[in-house]
Amino acid sequence: MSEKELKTPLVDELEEGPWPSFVKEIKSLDNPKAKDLLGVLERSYRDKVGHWKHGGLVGVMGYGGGVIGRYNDLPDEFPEVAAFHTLRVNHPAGWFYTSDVLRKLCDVWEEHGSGLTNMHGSTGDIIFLGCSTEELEPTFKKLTELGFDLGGSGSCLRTPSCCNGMARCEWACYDTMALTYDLTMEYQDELHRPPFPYKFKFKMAGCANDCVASIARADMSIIGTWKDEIRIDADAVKEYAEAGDLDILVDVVSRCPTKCMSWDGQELLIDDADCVKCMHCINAMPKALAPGKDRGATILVGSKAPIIGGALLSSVMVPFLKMEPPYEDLKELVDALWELWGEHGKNRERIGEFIQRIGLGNFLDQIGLDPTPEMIAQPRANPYIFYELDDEDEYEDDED
Amino acid sequence: MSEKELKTPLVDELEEGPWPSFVKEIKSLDNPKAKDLLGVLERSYRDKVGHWKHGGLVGVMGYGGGVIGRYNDLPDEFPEVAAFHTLRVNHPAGWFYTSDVLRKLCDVWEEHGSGLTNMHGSTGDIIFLGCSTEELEPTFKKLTELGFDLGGSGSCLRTPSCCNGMARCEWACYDTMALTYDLTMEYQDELHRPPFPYKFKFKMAGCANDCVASIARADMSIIGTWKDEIRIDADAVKEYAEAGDLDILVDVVSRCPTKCMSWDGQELLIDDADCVKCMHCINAMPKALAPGKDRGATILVGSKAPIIGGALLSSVMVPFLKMEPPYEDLKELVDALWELWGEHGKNRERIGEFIQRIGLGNFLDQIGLDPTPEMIAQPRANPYIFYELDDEDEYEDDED
Amino acid sequence: MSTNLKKRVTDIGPPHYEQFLPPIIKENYGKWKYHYFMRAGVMVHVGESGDQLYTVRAASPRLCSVHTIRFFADLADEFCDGYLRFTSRNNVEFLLSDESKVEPLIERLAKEGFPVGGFGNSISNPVHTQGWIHCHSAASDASGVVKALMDDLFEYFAEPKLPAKLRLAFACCLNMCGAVHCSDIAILGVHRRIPEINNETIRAQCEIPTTVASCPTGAIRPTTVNGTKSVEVIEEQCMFCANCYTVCPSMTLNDPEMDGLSIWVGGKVSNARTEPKFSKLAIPYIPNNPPRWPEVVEAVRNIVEVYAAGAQKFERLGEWIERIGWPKFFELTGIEFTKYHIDDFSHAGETFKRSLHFRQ
Amino acid sequence: MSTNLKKRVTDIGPPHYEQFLPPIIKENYGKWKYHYFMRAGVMVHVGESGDQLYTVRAASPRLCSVHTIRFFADLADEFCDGYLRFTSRNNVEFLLSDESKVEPLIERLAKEGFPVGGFGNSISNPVHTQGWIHCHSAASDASGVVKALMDDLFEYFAEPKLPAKLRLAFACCLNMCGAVHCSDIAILGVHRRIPEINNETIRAQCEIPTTVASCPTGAIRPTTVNGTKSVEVIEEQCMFCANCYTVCPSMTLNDPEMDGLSIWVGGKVSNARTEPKFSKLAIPYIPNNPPRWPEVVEAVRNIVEVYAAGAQKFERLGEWIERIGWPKFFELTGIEFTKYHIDDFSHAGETFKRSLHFRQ
Ligand code: SRM
Ligand code: SRM
Ligand code: SRM
Ligand code: SRM
Ligand code: SF4
Ligand code: SF4
Ligand code: SF4
Ligand code: SF4
Ligand code: SF4
Ligand code: SF4
Ligand code: SF4
Ligand code: SF4
Repeated sequence: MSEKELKTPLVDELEEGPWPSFVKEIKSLDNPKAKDLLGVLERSYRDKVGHWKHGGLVGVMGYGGGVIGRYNDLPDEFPEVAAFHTLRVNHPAGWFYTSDVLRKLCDVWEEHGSGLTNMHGSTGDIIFLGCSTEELEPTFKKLTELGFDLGGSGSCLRTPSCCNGMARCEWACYDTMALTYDLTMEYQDELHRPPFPYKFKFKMAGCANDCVASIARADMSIIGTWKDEIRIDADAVKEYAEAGDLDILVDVVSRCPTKCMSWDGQELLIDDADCVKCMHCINAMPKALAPGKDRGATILVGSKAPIIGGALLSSVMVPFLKMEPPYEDLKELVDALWELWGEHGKNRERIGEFIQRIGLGNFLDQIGLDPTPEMIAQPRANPYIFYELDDEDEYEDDED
Repeated sequence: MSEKELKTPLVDELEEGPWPSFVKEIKSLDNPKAKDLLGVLERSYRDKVGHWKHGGLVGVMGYGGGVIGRYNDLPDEFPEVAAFHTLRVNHPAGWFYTSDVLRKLCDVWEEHGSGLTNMHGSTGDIIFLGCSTEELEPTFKKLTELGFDLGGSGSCLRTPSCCNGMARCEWACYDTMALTYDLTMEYQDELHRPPFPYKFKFKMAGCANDCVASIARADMSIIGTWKDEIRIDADAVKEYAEAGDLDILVDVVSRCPTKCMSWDGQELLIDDADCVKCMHCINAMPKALAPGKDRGATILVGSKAPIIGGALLSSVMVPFLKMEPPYEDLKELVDALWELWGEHGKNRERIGEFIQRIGLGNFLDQIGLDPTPEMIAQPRANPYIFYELDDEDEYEDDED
Repeated sequence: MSTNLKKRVTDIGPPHYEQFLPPIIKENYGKWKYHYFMRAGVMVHVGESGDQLYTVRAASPRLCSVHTIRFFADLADEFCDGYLRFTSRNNVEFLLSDESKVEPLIERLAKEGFPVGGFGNSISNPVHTQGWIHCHSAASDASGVVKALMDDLFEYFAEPKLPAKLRLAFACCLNMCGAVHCSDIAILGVHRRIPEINNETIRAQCEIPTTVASCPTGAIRPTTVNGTKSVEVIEEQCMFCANCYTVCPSMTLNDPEMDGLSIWVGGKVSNARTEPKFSKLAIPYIPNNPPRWPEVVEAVRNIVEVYAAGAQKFERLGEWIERIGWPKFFELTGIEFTKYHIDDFSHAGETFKRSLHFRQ
Repeated sequence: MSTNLKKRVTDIGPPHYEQFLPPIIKENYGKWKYHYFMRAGVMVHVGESGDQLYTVRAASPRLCSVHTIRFFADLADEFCDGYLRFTSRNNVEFLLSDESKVEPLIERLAKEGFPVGGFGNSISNPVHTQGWIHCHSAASDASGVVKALMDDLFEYFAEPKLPAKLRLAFACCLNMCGAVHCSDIAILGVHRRIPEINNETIRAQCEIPTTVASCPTGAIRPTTVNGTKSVEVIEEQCMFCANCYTVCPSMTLNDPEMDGLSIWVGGKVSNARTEPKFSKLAIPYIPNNPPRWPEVVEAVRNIVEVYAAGAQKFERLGEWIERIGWPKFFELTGIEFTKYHIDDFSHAGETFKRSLHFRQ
């Protein structure tokens, strides 16, 4: 690529402005890969079209996931990015690092790849952006030496991720980071070698605020909650009332979804039997209110992006489960789900779609869970009931 | 039928009790048809199964609707009800009668049929229950002499019906009975001779209380509403407050769906721009509040029972329309709907299902209505948009 | 067309309603001001003119003989110049201008077994259908169940003592004639075994392609039996809707042991406060037990009583349930929650709980 | 497997997080008591022990070079014993025990172009995807649009001055990597013409049956072109989802003129107050206009400003719209309502307005 051709007037405009510039990031790397990447991007800005082709089957030996193959459609012009794969590196739970380990990761990636990363990808991985096919294996080797491994891609378990939970949040109803680490280690094989009809994601959030958006984008969403009373520090309530930033009646009590709170200007009362643990009042007065002490998590299943049948949010599968190592109940559930879906799920059918297809009732039957009204927003309105009259009759799903 | 066989011990138990007894009604008729009907019913109570067969094509000459054919499956035992059809007689709008006309109807029916009726059927007709095939035509003749005609059945327009509206209700935002009569007369042909892919029902309610359940069971629901301010009689408000039966804050203000009311113990204020005309506050304080003066109706389309694709409620097609004779805008809309559905609707596809199949947006295009946000609860959440790029491109529905 | 037909009078439509309106209604038409309830079963509409119209509402069995209609006509003559009407829920209403005649009319009605009530926060006359009296499709009797129910729930018709109106409806099959699908409590007849196919009659009575197409779940397949074209039903795909039977008489679902009733709750039609809603499944199946269906009566009474005890003023049954949550509804009524309560038809996924908003 | 492979270290998983936690976190793990915001970009967690942890949050471009990561590492060494983390929205957070170091750290960050902010009722770092930087499926660039947007909306990152949190997200195609479908404002890349089929390569690259099956609307039919097996797309049935392209590289949708962006509003993920919700369509299409996509920026700013002016404290964008109603949203923002806003996919009917509850 000649100096002349490397002019990138369109892309350069994005160096300006108060928000950190990804263009500056690319330019800061004085290497041929980064230069060609910029060139390709400029072309895209000019052509209004991407210049990447479908990835092929590239990866590291023995793994079926962790690498996204990517080739450019202008390889003659931009040979350095002709093959420009990404490595998905499994991040440490909670995205905590020391300066030391970060520097070592940088060294590996500067040596073997473009030096560009995403901190982080949307699933949570450290993304090493731009690796040639030959460098995949050496990079992987260096990573494992450093104690890192690849994350998931394809029809694998994907890299589990979580909010920082107990590490830095007073509301975590269970130890999200511990569970994330535990599950990641337990299911290494599923993470690296595609065993499923389609991808499967775990996301753990310590409370219903769901700071990791688990209810929207995890095949299994594990969200902290509690059963007993919200703890109220009456003095701190008064402090809030006196400080005056908050109108307790308007901003807190009247926004409670079940209207189970009352405030007479002196005392804040909560009818906990009627509280749906939405977190709002606690969010509004963190110093005065706190989740109860009988804590655990709700297990929800099935969220995903629109492809193919439309987007889904996860739905309740287990209303409340204690979350303590070794998490046996949870793992039993996971195994049961995977077994059923693994056997009967269609190719590219996420578990949420699978459940809708075979019916949640049948699904519960199969995995041996009792139906409870917490699993539904409302009972059926249509009268099209598949009555089963013979107890001997086994449910049979259609396997087309 | 011998006296012995006519014992009906099971059915007889339903003569007792405070609620009026339909068994007494049947017994009160000392005619053979009524006796055999009771016999059949006793058999059903014993057998736990009905004894009626599918109706055949019976009717009066020149009409394709108005009669439901019905045959018994025990004709040897109960010959009097071997053929036991019903006539659907179009009721006068609002179900008002004089004693005189009722007696004349009774005379006709006593002479030609079983003497049993439903006052009324669920669609609104006077149901003459139990007519032999031969008596259909003579009964019809007598009815027309009396000024009555048959109602609808089959793939016809069905008998339109309405709440009593302005006749006896202070809330009617348009004259439901006048419109019902007008449409019934305008569309006599559609009522008597099946022109559609399936049935079509009109129901008119004078306000959002919908005392004729039109939003749940009419292909076109015409429901009264208003645009301007709720009229408040401040003195009457005070009366309610003082009477003490009603806690204005708890029972009225806090139940307003948009929270657009306020009450300080003295003055009731309504932010009418935010009122959704739900009727609750007016219902609660009929002497103090009344609908505004700029009145008309919302036109909704498509409700129906579950067969085939599931039950539907009607959905908004025209948010507001003045309702004045000769109702030209309304009839233009009706004609447009019928034309499109008539041409492209599948056999046994109600208009509500048809609209869902071809898409409400396309439907509006075809009938020449502009889409407005009042027609939807919320915009689409899925990104599967059928962008139309060429304005010349005509929409084409699939006509399988 | 025969010449005979030409002479026939057709397409005259119904008589114009105006001729049936009492003078007080003609004069105050569109000019009523407000109403109040005078006593159970009697409401008064006050016109802008100051006129007062007394409406006395009496229960009717809906299935009326000509004798009863004549009896109503006689009462109308005696008490209100011959004017009366029926309501959208099959009650009969007498329209009086003279307050002094109200009580005597009520007495006469009571004497003949037609109690007054149904106004305000009461259980009014249940909407219902034909049942074993007339319909080929019925999985149960309509009039019988309704009679048994209302004998038991009579107090709630006679006195408006509920938190809000409670609308009962009955339909004898999934066609749901009436507005059963949006009732506070709906009782619905259900079949529970797959259609029995009469291979003898099917060729004559049914169009095979129409029959195959009629099935919402695609459970019907064309087949050949003993050389005759017929259909077969894939058992696992059938949910007993009887839609095939509607288009093909040779596919019957009626069955003495399998048919029965289901109970649905929390629907409404009015827009008052909350939007109209469908009724949702409460009890999937209760066997037919004529003549008084005691299990059905008990189940409905239980729901009514739990509702009456728990709901706030103006709260319809469905509004109460939405406030307390469905889990609490099942807990308070003691109704068992089963897999049948979980929707599995086309929009099933929309009914799953997709949030943490439930009571722990 | 080669013997070589046996020596390789695999399946070790990620390093245990504990080794990366600063001492103050280890000591207060699970024992934090409450938090408060010290100033824009700085929050303080107070432990039951009384310990105070100062978190300084700075914007990151997500696409980071090793130089920037090393810069962050240097700052961590200098100000907080080498400890730092990233957030679920790609911000970088420095974890300080020493309050006096907060302001100096902020200054250093600012000097290098990494502003602090994003806490509380602000617009935090948008979740986004690869775009023209890396993905074959992209209908637009991700990083570029986000950079342009955040330059413009910067004030809302720097100061928590909105009624509630406002979550922006960007995805470059309908696969919607990220949680775009539940964002306060989502920008979504869209294709708008049917796949172009490369009949030369399709036999080699694609499985025809899989390709046909991939289409959610059944728009793909097998066909034969010049004697080769290929597929064809029924134009009227295609809604440009690119699902076919995912399984078959020979069906490309990218198009310079037709591709562009759509805007979706009112989604949320948290359960706070109201249940999680999907984002709904606001603007069906805006053409690609790199490098700064001014029409997109303007459209988003308009929505943010109308929201900021109208919403009550704690009201997320979607909660505000539900309070005022969708018709009002379109009126206030001046966004045109079109037939595209009306759902016509599988559950479309569920989105129709089936009540009288709207403002006249
Ligand atoms: C890298 C990443 C975007 C990013 O810039 O952050 C990404 C990139 C791709 N995603 Fe994704 N997805 C990424 C997170 C997501 C998420 C978010 C999440 O995991 O929390 C989602 C939504 C949640 C979900 O799983 O539904 C997501 C939903 C999809 C889908 C739609 C799946 C569906 O069921 O609807 C596809 C299409 C597919 O699977 O065929 C897809 C497919 C892809 C592919 C592999 C493209 C393809 O069609 O083969 C993209 C490769 C891009 C590239 O060139 O690198 N990606 N993808 C994210 C992974 C980084 C990481 O490992 O940390
Ligand atoms: C650091 C982070 C978790 C992590 O492990 O990385 C985090 C941290 C906190 N979140 Fe969060 N949230 C984080 C992503 C999220 C997400 C996920 C997302 O945006 O994709 C959500 C769901 C958003 C949604 O609903 O669409 C989220 C919804 C909340 C809420 C609920 C807000 C609401 O009213 O709906 C709260 C409560 C609050 O703000 O009062 C909250 C509160 C908090 C608190 C106050 C919790 C605490 O006591 O430490 C933390 C600081 C909040 C702040 O930024 O103002 N956090 N928080 C994430 C920071 C992302 C960022 O860089 O901006
Ligand atoms: C007589 C009546 C019930 C009653 O006892 O009141 C009735 C009786 C029948 N209805 Fe109905 N329907 C009656 C009002 C209704 C209503 C209520 C309404 O009109 O307000 C509905 C629900 C609203 C609707 O239209 O969806 C209704 C929804 C049905 C359906 C389901 C239609 C659907 O689209 O889901 C069917 C099945 C069909 O059309 O094939 C049906 C079919 C039938 C048939 C004709 C049976 C059949 O499958 O052919 C019944 C004849 C019974 C008989 O032996 O007399 N009937 N039917 C009602 C008509 C009386 C009248 O004219 O006043
Ligand atoms: C007579 C009748 C209309 C007719 O033309 O026949 C009628 C008449 C009145 N209705 Fe109604 N409604 C009548 C059927 C209905 C129906 C339809 C139905 O039940 O199938 C509904 C919808 C029910 C539903 O939502 O499921 C209905 C929902 C209302 C409401 C709203 C109640 C609510 O809070 O949801 C009101 C307002 C109220 O009660 O305060 C109302 C109010 C009234 C008023 C007070 C109107 C007035 O000022 O005259 C009348 C006396 C009400 C009463 O019975 O307490 N009417 N009313 C119908 C009597 C049926 C019966 O015999 O019981
Ligand atoms: S999800 Fe809950 S526990 Fe986790 S960081 Fe957010 S607020 Fe804290
Ligand atoms: S957590 Fe939510 S539901 Fe519970 S009391 Fe607080 S605001 Fe109400
Ligand atoms: S629908 Fe409205 S106008 Fe008609 S009777 Fe009922 S309350 Fe009166
Ligand atoms: S009619 Fe309904 S929305 Fe309007 S003010 Fe009254 S209660 Fe509120
Ligand atoms: S509900 Fe069914 S059984 Fe009853 S009358 Fe209607 S069609 Fe007949
Ligand atoms: S009863 Fe319904 S589901 Fe069963 S075969 Fe007939 S149409 Fe199909
Ligand atoms: S959203 Fe689409 S284009 Fe963007 S990274 Fe994901 S798959 Fe690629
Ligand atoms: S883009 Fe989507 S809708 Fe169009 S043909 Fe491909 S898969 Fe089908």
